[in-house]
Amino acid sequence: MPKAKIEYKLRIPSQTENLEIIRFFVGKVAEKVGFAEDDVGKIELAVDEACTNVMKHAYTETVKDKTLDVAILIDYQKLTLVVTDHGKGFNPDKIRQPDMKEYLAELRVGGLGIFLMRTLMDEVDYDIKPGVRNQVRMVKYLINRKNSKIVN
Amino acid sequence: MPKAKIEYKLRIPSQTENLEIIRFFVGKVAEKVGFAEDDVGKIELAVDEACTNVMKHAYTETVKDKTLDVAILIDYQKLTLVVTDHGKGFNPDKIRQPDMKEYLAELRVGGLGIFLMRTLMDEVDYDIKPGVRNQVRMVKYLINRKNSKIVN
Amino acid sequence: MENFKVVRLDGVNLTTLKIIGFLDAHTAPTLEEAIQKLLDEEQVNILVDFKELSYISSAGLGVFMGFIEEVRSKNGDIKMCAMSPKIYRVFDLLGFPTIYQIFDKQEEALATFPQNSAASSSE
Amino acid sequence: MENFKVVRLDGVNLTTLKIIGFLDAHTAPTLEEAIQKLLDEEQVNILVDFKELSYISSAGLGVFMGFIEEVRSKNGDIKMCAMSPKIYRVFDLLGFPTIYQIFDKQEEALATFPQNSAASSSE
Ligand SMILES: Nc1ncnc2c1ncn2[C@@H]1O[C@H](COP(=O)(O)OP(=O)(O)O)[C@@H](O)[C@H]1O
Ligand SMILES: Nc1ncnc2c1ncn2[C@@H]1O[C@H](COP(=O)(O)OP(=O)(O)O)[C@@H](O)[C@H]1O
Repeated sequence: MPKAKIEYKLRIPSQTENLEIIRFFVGKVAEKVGFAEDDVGKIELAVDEACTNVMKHAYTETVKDKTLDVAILIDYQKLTLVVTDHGKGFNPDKIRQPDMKEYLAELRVGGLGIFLMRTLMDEVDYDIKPGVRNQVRMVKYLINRKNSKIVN
Repeated sequence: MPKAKIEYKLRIPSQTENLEIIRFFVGKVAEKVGFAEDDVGKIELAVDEACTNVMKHAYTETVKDKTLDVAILIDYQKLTLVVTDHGKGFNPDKIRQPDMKEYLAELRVGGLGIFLMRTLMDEVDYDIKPGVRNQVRMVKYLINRKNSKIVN
Repeated sequence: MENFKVVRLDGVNLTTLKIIGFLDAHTAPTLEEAIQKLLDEEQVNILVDFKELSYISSAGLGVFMGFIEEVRSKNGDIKMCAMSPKIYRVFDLLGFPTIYQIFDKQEEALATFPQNSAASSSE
Repeated sequence: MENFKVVRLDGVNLTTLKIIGFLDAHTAPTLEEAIQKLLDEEQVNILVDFKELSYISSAGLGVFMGFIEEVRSKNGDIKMCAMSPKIYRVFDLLGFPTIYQIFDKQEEALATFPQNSAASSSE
């Protein structure tokens, strides 16, 4: 992985009321970096889904310090989003991705977050260390760039 | 100082193009916490002035890693903003605050940032360790609160 | 400050819910309550007007999925109209247009409800 | 994406600069250039319309301070109008209303320039 040139970091309480701030933060950086409006929207939605999962699933009631971190790394050809929590973790290999045809036929509720992340971003992978540090890393390549401000 | 209950942190490149993100971030948190619109505007302007100073004065050309940190601490009765840089520092005691009457009579340019910060916020103090960590800490008390969401 | 709002417009045999702002995991409960209230009143002909919605996440989509079976089992429907291209794209990505009727314009949608012609309008 | 813009409206013996968006250390150079260009053209009767400005920091205030002496030495002036209460408060905090003429409405401001009555308008 090439060395990241620019880095942005946000540490914020793991509460759904903060989703708006997180989206704005990530959206503005993506915009600045030269992603087209379309891709900015996808990146915003992907980070929302990742953070919503932390807010809904990562922390048990008893955990006191419920925070989450969003880092954005920019290098010449891509934006990397890293969302980190310190909660209980999970096994991403055990999460069955929905077969959308079945899903829609059965009018199921929920279970779309990770599927959306994988659909919206070019790469998505998890690195889980329960109770220590759980991370999802998502990459979007800067093709069809509106303007190439990434050179720095 | 009472223990901070909630903490938000942003690490961002020291570039003026990031002022908008910083203001939005700080403004949204201040709003959420229950400050009236008026005070939200003051807090946004104070953080802008502090960060603009970092962007204009903190780093010499040769420094590679030009970042700045904005932390927001919320406790029961106040919001504390801490803006940190790792640049060359300065002696805040040597900065003469403008006599606004003289200032206006002479139509001077610049030199209003720190004065504004002191006018807008309830407390402003600097902690300077050149090349290591320079901080300005600004406090706004939550009186005339619109709604008291701060209890947590 | 208020980042999401539901405006309810009662028509003859139909209720339009205008949803405004950002629909995410934080604001989804507001929409959920509004739809639940309609069901409690046995109003099952529901048009959701997306004209002023600027964002939706899967938490927002989940709200519709959570009610659609019940609404249809009562011979009603949840239909949708006036989505921005950005919002429509999210629906489309997940294949939702195969399960919901989505109309460009509010008037077209209104005409498809039974016993109804002009229910909302004043826009 | 574009967070600041200057729209120039040339009148009879006066130019109005409508400033739009956020005026901070990042965007101040755009305004600086616009005013410098007026001076290069020897247009020194300048009205700045703040109606669509939503934010100003000391870097923005500094732009006006940087030009006012030169403009006045050439018998011109920089006047201002249509500030939101939020923006006016910042000017007021620093005592700037004692050095700049600030008007509520654009028309009032226009009337105070020499040899000028209706310069802009279409708003
Ligand atoms: N950060 C996380 N911490 C703990 N569990 C998680 C996390 N992210 C995802 N999960 C698990 O993965 C499952 C699938 O997530 P997702 O596809 O977003 O659907 P949903 O959140 O609607 O269940 C969740 O139900 C949860 O069990
Ligand atoms: N973070 C900082 N690093 C280095 N110098 C600073 C910093 N903040 C303020 N200063 C110094 O304090 C001075 C006064 O700042 P200020 O009142 O904001 O006015 P201005 O920035 O217009 O000079 C600056 O000119 C600069 O020398």
